[in-house]
Amino acid sequence: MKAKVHITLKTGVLDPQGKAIEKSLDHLGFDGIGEVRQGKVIEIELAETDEAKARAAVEAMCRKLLANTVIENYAIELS
Amino acid sequence: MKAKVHITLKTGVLDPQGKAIEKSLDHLGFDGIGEVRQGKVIEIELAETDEAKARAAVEAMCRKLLANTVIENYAIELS
Amino acid sequence: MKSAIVVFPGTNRERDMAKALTLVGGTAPTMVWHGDADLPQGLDLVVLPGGFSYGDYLRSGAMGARSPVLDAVKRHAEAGGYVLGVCNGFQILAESGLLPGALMRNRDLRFICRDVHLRVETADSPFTQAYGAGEIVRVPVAHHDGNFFADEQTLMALEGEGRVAFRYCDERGLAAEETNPNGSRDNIAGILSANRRILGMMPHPENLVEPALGGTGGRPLFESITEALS
Amino acid sequence: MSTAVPITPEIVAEHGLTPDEYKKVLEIMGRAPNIVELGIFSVMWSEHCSYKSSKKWLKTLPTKAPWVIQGPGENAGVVDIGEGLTAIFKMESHNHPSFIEPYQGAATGVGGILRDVFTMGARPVANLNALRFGAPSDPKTRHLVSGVVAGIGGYGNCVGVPTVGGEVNFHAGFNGNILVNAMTVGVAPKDRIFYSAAAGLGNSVVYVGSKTGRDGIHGATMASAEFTAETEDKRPTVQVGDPFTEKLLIEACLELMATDAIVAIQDMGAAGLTSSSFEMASKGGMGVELALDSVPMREVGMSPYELMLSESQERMLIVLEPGKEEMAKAIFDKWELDFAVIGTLTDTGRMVLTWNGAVVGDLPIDPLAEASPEYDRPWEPTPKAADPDLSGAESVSWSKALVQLVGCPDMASRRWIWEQYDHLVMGNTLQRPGGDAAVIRLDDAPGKGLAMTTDCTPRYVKADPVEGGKQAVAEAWRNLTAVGARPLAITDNMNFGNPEKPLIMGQFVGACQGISEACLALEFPVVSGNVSLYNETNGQAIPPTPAIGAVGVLDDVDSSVSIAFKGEGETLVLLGGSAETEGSWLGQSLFLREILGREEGPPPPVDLSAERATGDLVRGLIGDGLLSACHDLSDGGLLAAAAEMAMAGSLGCALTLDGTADVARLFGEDQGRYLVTCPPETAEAILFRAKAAGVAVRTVGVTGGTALVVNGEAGPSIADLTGAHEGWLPTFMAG
Ligand SMILES: Nc1ncnc2c1ncn2[C@@H]1O[C@H](COP(=O)(O)OP(=O)(O)O)[C@@H](O)[C@H]1O
Ligand SMILES: [Mg+2]
Repeated sequence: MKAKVHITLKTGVLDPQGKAIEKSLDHLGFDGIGEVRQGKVIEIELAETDEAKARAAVEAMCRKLLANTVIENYAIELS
Repeated sequence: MKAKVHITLKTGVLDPQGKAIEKSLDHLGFDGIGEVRQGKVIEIELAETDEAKARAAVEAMCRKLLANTVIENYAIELS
Repeated sequence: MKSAIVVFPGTNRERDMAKALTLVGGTAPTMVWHGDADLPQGLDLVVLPGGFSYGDYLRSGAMGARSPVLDAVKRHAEAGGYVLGVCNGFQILAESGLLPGALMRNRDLRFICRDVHLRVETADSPFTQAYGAGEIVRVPVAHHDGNFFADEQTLMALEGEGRVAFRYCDERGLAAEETNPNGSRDNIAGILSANRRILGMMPHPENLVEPALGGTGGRPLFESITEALS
Repeated sequence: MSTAVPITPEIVAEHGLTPDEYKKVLEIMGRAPNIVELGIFSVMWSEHCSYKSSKKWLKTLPTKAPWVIQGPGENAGVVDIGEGLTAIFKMESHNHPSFIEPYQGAATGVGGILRDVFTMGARPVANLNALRFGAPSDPKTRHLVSGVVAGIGGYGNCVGVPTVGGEVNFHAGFNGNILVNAMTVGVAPKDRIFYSAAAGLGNSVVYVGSKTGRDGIHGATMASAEFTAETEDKRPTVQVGDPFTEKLLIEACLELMATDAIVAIQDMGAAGLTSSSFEMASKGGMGVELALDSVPMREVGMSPYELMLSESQERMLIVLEPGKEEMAKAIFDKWELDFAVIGTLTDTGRMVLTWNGAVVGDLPIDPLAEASPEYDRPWEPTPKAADPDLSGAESVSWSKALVQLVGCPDMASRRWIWEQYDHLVMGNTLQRPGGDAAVIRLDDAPGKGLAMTTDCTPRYVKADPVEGGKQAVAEAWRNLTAVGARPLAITDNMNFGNPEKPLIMGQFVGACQGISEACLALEFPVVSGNVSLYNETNGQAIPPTPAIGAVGVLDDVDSSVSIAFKGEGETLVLLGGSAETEGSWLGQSLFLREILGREEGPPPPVDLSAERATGDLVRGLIGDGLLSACHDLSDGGLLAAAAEMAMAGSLGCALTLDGTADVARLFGEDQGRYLVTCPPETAEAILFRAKAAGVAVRTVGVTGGTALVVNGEAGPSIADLTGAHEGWLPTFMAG
């Protein structure tokens, strides 16, 4: 299977990258731009074929390594 | 509207971060891990309400700033 | 004082740290490899030095915080041992939960290497006792991810318990937005654990301990630990 | 499979081989080559690997001195710095890749030059970078500066080597073709230097580092040779640097080098496995057999052609002593790097490539190397420039001109750049960026230091390649001298346009001549270098830029001085130049360009014997502790130098010049001069020693106050100067 882990900053955590992109888009003359936030996607190829088991494994990966839950949320998508 | 821009490295382009994550998951005892690749998601709030116009604007943002098309691909999702 | 420096793949300021510890403290630290499950016996101080453990990939300090040696560092800390984390070491301490908060990308997104001024916020710690409280010192920073974040509650606890060790300021001691090099909340440059035996800080005291290098602002930190642990 | 690709004239042409060159290929092979073999000829005979246009002239450069241990021809040059230590260094260009993808192009440039240095057994101790960008007004410039600087920092900071110096120019002549030249300096024990010549019949050839991917394989070639439906997927890709792996590779290689396992070692740079294996075998007079299927691969379905031509980064090739494979593998395992025995040395004099047991390439090594083309391209000298039009100079206010100059793109502070570089890691940086040369101390030799700098003034070289070539070397020598170092040797990075044009070739020839003259006169040989030709866009060549990287040694590092004024009431002394022509040279000066808007005239000539006498005197004065600050005069002349010293020390000065202080005397760029300070009571001794050495000398003022004053006329305050100087680059980059 393939897992896609979406990692986003929690609301309330200032996102320097997003802010910088916002400013740059503004400089470039794009208007009507509201908030910009930047997140990560980590794609993982898995040997596991059982969806429930795969999800549990990826959950564990997120908690142990992929996301820093002090500042980040994560969402898992399997295919 | 809200745009989500998914930015991924082109196939064949080395992804040192992905490689390192792969190794680290391995060390943590996760097995059956194949290739890991890391990408970005940029979420942009847009004042534009017309979907076609919004898409065209975000396309332009991707080409001008958000993606480095020498090494990255991008995909736009609107909602 | 018996000290050890943990070396991760990608660590690059371990020699700087060893030089400073040896120069000021008089004894050379032991180098411990990240894969080791145990720390040397009878250790007083563990140092997590600066650098780019695991290339700073994924998040700075993320992979270092999950390496086997960190379990030993945690045991050392739980037993009341002293831990110093500088720059990448601070990032690892935050990632491992030994210190609260997180270190995010610098506000201006650029790596910054330059001297900054710090206000010593508390002299009540084994790491800062040789400074005067409120003293202003000059030391360098060299980081890309030094933007300290913590939620309101954590910040209140840190402030309330006097656990903010250093704050970025100007040469007169003014801590303001203009004197904040990286966007850290409340200009925080370094914090202590609840038992005050763990210090994490972004600046590099080890790089300014001799007049030949341009200053000695980092020296009292090493004098403090040496005295506390002798 | 790739070997089945038919070799048509089009494919030959796409591999960059002329019909004549292909005829030679047929002669050497005695048959038509297959695609793998053709690829190998193509890269080995490329300008980059064969130096076919430049070889003839590079051979004329002086390369010897008693302290030179290894001159050009190895991965990097090696000089003796005493106490059993050597300095190993080289500079290399990554111009084109940096224009295409500034971050990765510059980053991999740093990675490549680091490997050239640690491959010889040195621990890298400092990086420098010489950068040339287009005009600030060019829409691409900001993006390129931002990406290149971030890339250099991103790589160097991560590997933990301080980036301590460099230079930056902005000129419209670089609009479509920026220059990114990176330099690394390393230190190794004299008795543990590693070379690349393979030896020992039957010895293992070992591959270490990262896996091989399809990075940087020549685009056009690949497109027609191999691509069908999956073109998009197999498209050659930009090289991406992995500084983390490089850091591990440095540590692993140095660990292996501390044992006695290595016979020869070579990094895989441009043309990857092909040039590294070929050069190692060729230098050692050996044959080599490589089993390409054992090369660690990053992607599935890679062909022998791709494996031989890939430019994946962070890889090395090693010939091991017999029986050392296990021990070596354990080291690379510890650092979690790939390690594979991929071949053996033979005595056949041939390179034989196999793929799952079948031979896919078989070439003779010596004939291929010996027949590598060498051209004596026609060249024309650059016509001498007419004297510049100086009209308007009389009415210029020196005070305003000075503020404008210190804040112009070519003179403004580069702080915005060097603050993105970790210039302090390793804890040995004694003189940080911002002075004439960076100074670091050495862990293995307390009290000793190394000084380093990069220099070149393209506008001088363009106006007169010979004088400009001389000037680049002389300025590097002067910058080392100004911090008290004994200059040892240089590395040169020759960036020019298309050598097939006689005027461009003439620039190259002229620069070589000027460099040679200066090297001989200053006993400052060339020990390594790099040539980058065809730097053109739309037929417009870049300004010729022979960037010089230089290294000097300080036996007593505590004696070094910086450019900053140290205290009030010190005497300013000007040393060098000649009393008659002092300060009159405005041809090609920054003043002429920035204030009068003209790029004209011949550049200032360099009097090499006066240069030598003045520099030797200055170094002696510094060594004897007589000077408190020292700065050589370059862009912007006397007044600019005084302003830089004043800004560095946050202290003003009053200059008193005999006669009238016209702009030519204030801003002229006459060569071979230093502005120094000393306590007033020491001035007499300096004047005496200068006269004894036959060096022009005059006291020109005194430090103090908060402004720059000339002959009693108050000029700008130090605060205003600093505002202009520090303001330009950050403001420009904030766009
Ligand atoms: N790209 C760069 N990286 C690091 N330092 C730089 C760079 N460009 C310039 N510098 C530093 O800025 C200072 C001024 O440079 P430059 O004007 O070229 O000096 P000089 O005229 O003495 O050759 C030097 O200390 C130099 O090392
Ligand atoms: Mg200079």
